[in-house]
Amino acid sequence: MTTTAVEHATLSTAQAINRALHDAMAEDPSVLVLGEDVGTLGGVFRVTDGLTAEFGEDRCFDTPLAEAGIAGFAVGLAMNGMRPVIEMQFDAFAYPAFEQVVSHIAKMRNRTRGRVALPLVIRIPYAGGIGGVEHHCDSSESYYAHTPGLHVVAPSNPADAYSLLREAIASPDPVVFLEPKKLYWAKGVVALGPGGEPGIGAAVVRRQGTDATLIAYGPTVPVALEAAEVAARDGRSLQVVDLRSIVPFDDAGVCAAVESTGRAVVIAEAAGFASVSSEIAARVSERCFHSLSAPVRRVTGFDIPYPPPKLEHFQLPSVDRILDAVDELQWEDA
Amino acid sequence: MTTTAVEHATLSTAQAINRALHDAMAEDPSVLVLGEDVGTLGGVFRVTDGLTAEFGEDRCFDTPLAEAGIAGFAVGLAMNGMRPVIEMQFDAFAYPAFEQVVSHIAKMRNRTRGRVALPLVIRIPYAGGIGGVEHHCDSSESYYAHTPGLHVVAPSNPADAYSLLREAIASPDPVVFLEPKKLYWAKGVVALGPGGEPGIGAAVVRRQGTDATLIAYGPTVPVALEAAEVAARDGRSLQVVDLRSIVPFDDAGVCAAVESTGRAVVIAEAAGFASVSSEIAARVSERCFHSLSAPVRRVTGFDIPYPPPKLEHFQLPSVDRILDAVDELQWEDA
Amino acid sequence: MTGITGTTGMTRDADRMLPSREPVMLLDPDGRPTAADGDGLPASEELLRGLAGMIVARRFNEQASALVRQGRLAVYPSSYGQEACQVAAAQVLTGEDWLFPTYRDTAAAVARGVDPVEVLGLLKGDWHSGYDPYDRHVAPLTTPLATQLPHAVGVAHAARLRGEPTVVLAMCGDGGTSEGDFHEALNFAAVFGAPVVFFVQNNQYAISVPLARQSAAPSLAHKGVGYGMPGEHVDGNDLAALLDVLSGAVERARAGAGPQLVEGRTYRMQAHTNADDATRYRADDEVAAWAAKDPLVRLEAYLRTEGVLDDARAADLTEAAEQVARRTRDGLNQDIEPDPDDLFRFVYAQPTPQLMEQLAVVRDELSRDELSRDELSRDELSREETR
Amino acid sequence: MTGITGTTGMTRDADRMLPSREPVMLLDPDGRPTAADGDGLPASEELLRGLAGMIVARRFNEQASALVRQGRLAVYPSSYGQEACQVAAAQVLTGEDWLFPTYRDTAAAVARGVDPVEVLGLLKGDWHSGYDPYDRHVAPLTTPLATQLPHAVGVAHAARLRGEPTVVLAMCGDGGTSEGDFHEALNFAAVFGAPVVFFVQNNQYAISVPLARQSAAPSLAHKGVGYGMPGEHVDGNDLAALLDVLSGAVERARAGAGPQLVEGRTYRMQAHTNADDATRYRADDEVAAWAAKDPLVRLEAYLRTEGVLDDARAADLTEAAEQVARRTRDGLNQDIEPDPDDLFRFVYAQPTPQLMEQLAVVRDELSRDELSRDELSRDELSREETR
Ligand SMILES: Cc1ncc(C[n+]2csc(CCOP(=O)(O)OP(=O)(O)O)c2C)c(N)n1
Ligand SMILES: Cc1ncc(C[n+]2csc(CCOP(=O)(O)OP(=O)(O)O)c2C)c(N)n1
Ligand SMILES: [Mg+2]
Ligand SMILES: [Mg+2]
Repeated sequence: MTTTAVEHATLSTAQAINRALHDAMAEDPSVLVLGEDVGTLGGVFRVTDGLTAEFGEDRCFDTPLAEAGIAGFAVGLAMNGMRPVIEMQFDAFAYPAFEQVVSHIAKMRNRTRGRVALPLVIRIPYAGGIGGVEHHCDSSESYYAHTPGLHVVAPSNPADAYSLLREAIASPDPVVFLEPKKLYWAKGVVALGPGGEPGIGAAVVRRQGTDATLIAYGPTVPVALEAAEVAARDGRSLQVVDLRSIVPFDDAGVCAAVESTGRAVVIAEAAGFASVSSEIAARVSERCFHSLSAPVRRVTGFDIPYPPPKLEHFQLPSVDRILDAVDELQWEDA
Repeated sequence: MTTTAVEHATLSTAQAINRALHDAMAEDPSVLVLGEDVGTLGGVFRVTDGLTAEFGEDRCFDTPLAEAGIAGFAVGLAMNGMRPVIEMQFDAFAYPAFEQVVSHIAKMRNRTRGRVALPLVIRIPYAGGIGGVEHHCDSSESYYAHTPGLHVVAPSNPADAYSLLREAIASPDPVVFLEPKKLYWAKGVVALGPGGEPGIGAAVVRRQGTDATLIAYGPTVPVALEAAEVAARDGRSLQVVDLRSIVPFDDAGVCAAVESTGRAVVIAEAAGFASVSSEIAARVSERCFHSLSAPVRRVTGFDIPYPPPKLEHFQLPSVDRILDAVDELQWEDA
Repeated sequence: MTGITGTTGMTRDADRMLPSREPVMLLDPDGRPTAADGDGLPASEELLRGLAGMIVARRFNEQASALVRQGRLAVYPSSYGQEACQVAAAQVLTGEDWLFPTYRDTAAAVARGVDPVEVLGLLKGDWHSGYDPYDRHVAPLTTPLATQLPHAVGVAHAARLRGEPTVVLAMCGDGGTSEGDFHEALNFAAVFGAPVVFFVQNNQYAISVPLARQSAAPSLAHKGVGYGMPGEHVDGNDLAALLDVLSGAVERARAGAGPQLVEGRTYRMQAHTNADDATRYRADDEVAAWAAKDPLVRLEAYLRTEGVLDDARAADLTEAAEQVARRTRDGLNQDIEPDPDDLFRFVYAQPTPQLMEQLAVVRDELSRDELSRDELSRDELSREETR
Repeated sequence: MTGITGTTGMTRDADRMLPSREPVMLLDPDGRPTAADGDGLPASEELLRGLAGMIVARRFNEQASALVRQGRLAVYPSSYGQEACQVAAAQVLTGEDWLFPTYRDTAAAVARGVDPVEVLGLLKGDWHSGYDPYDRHVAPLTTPLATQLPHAVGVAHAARLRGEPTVVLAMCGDGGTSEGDFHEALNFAAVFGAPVVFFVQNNQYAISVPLARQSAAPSLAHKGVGYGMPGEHVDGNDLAALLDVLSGAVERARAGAGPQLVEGRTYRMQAHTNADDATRYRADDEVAAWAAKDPLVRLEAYLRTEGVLDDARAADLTEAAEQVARRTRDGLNQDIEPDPDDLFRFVYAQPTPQLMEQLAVVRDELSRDELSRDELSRDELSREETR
């Protein structure tokens, strides 16, 4: 269904997601929302607020407290005509569902030669920066991105949150939808209706720049933009690419961006080792080899468990740390 | 305990692991071996054969069929004075334990500021090449290597299997010990007693070479060696580095090797995206940037679920595919 | 709480959820009705249908094991001795119902009409799953134990949301009951009142691990009450009892009474798979004792006594089973040339750009192989030279 | 099967594993013994000790909530109203025994002697766990629900292997019983006969989700029989009954009779945490009805009637609790300068070369900050300019 006159609204990320769920449920009766506390309470972040009231208990409902059960139950719902959108309450509480996600959700279509599709969305409030205690701040995208059969998406603003989630729900394939918790309250103008923004798989250049390319996704996009702003005052022109979708990956878009500047810094909150940021650095290093004037740098979380609230600022990629990495891009050779 | 006169034996990898378990149990009564079918049966690969008979049911025993339970139970054993060695029967059957591994085993020492150490080993028969059906051939190392707090080790021969496992059992930290299934029957000379080989964290150059460096670990080491052998006949001299330990990573050893040749190919069975091979490629690209005459290439599994037996040869890094990658290392510029 | 997801909460009566003192048995090992009046025994036609199915299942088990020995199948986990459970699981369902088998339940899938060649696809190695699950409403056979149980609950719940009368029968082994997924599935089913019959084939072993190392419960059927669902146990080698108890559970589920747990006490007569050596962990006389309780022998004896079965009819059934065996053999003896494009075709509805690149690598390799068809490949060359 | 890991298998009697018809209650909400002869009531000194503990626990809950309002604690999940469960869990154990609390059971840890400031470490945000678990044999408080239960079984089994008389009491919420880890832990404990008492505080809610959406079982105590362990339920606001049932379970476990499941029926009187708004999902009159069953009121009434407690004694107990509150307040009001080196210090026994490099990055940043102490950092600069 295509809407001609696009309606716009100013919403927070949390509200944009709520609205996307609402609009998808209104359009398609097979869309179901389920998880822990998503019903009456409307979710611990109020992302599902009002859905039970509007669509009834059969469409948006609480489950028992068991994440593998939720994921496995959603597999069955999806096998039998539904489009479930499940919520894992926090990043680290999705781990009990890991086997269901890796061994079934990711593999069902392939296993059955395309006969059984699983159109389901796994919503995960993820990453840090909100002073959360242990297990509430994990950046778990690499586990999913490494698992063939999943799409992995991370919006960095309300408009993408709405648009990418609409597309994820409409997708015939399972999508891990990562919601940066610290951006839940950030506001923006959102084009309502499907297709208001570029689709899953397309990276977007958020800021033009000529000296170096910052590659970010989800929660690190605003930090990258801030770093570019500060650098501009120092006379350095930084380009910012927002991946939006980790799988599929926009090789063409990212390479074009990096080739235009010849330098790149990858920015992610997750521990760096064997991660999505490793992949980006490896791809860019391989594919843009002859355009690169300096090694690709990574500004990522350290290879440590996510720190307690009073120490988390050391773990999060900061403007300073990004600018330090930019400084190291061998400008003396330029 | 250091043995002066080192005894040697010719053993298969499976036998070497069995011997390492045996010797560790004989030396330290707190070493326990547990898992599914590890007791009376001696494991589906006979790796624990004879341990119950020799050390009794309290030392080597079968558990109920529940991998999260096994891992969680081992946490408690390790908290209370034991050194459990647990077996996950196959790679993909470790996923139910993922939460216990990621949220507790990896984090307990850090959580408690070093007060609670978890000296435990998770043995996982892993990777493909044995014609196994779905869920029996996964290369799951990237999930663990991305998780701070775990050591991740993969031997490529019987001597390392023995030595690294002895060290893993003696380690004060949890070690994920990945046993390449297809190498279980490969034989080699094993130095018995602890410390017969370089320790966890040290990569080893398995073959000297001057033109390019092949970086491999676990099941791809023999393939890399075979490729180097074939290339030698074509007049190309390939160096082969065996990582042995993925975490910690031997940056110094790997960089020295790559810098000596100026070209590198990373070889791993796992799907390439956001994986250990991405990390190696990214690190080498960044750290050896000015020594590199060509982009680092990766020969890895495709980003697909592990194929059924009749198609698995397409997924596994082969001599031909490695040599194709070597051919692409821009020799025209040399 | 309103909506169909509502439950009655904590008011249920525990007593009606506990199993009978002893497993339900309607025909004793010699085929004699346990109740003098034959009370509870299904109609003769039902039993004859069941016997026909068991003869097929037995023959199918034998054929598949033979195909392993001939190298046509990589591995086969046989349900030899468990044929009553295999057949009953299929027989109590209507066409619209769903069956969720374990990796061992190939014979149950065949009993439900899945093509015997396609059902062996996983074990032949051509592809992970050989049949279309929607065709006969049989979920794919996969190996991660107990993981199919929450799927079964989801399928049942979806049907109920649409007001369809579907019942789902979900199978699981004694070993599988130890997994967290078993727990979560039964709990979801009970909380949502989903029409699922959980059917545990307790064949006494999980590979080498005996039941006593799997559970200390009085019976596996005693697990039902902890979820608020009735649990019952049955002699798993007595097809009559299985049909009676399972069809009762199916009809109650269909009527909206929620899920039920049924334990069939049976025995894995052969090794775990052909790769296993059962003599390492169990005694011959234990096996012999169970051989005396064979499910086919007992039902055949009863039906002969009743005059429902005679030699001619028995020969027909054997011939029908032979046809299934022939079809299995013929199909398995055919080699399908695997298409490497398939590796990339089904990962997503649309392959990602990354997969298209990777497919191109394989196609390029193959086209180069094609070119050098008459030459030796580098790989072979190396082997040649080292000979 | 030999060895201490052996079990008696499937011979146990289901009847003795089923809970009483109604939750055990020894003192009614007004503090009157339910049995005319006071049968089963613990000794007065035990009860007085328990009351003292509950007064501390109540005061500690109030103090911690106040510290959240004052911004000294990020968040506090209060056990207000559950003090009988909190105190009983600690009181039935010896020093060598182990307590495995949930994230809500800070008051139980305090009752076991853990420093109240250290116990709040997780919630203050200085570090993940503030106390030494070996000090009082209290496992770290962590948030992943039910995951601590298999650890508890492992600790118990290790002790038993060494012939130590340790018993482990492992706590869990009603919500936590739905997790697979709950199932696997109870099953391991039963199969290995491990000396663990599983104590479920059924406070009727998991955040907003009511018990009926968590389980359809007649009671959570009915889950015991499915593992082959006795299950019992108790009025969770009756300290006398809790001490009686829990200490019985502990002593049976110590004597080698294996694990037991105990459900305490109580109520979470306050919101899930201060961040939660309980009025969104439950009615005031439900809360009011439970307020009338307060565990402190009932025990104090009984002890006064018995003449064990008088005003002077009561004032002493209040003063003792006040001291704990003061210590808590003072400790929480102290700011510890976090040391970034700690981030790298405890990940492994020896930091990897990679961690040493990363530590160097942080140290370098800090030393440059130090150098530019009087200047504005680039970060601050940017903020200055955009103001
Ligand atoms: C999650 C998981 N863990 C381990 C295995 C390996 N495995 C395959 S069959 C089996 C035993 C299964 O026993 P049971 O559930 O009783 O079924 P049965 O084989 O007796 O039919 C095991 C441990 C598996 N397939 N899945
Ligand atoms: C594995 C896991 N999933 C989800 C959560 C989020 N969460 C925190 S508390 C809670 C409810 C817990 O309920 P219950 O077990 O009854 O304990 P109570 O809060 O009532 O003490 C939830 C869902 C979690 N901490 N861990
Ligand atoms: Mg079995
Ligand atoms: Mg609760």
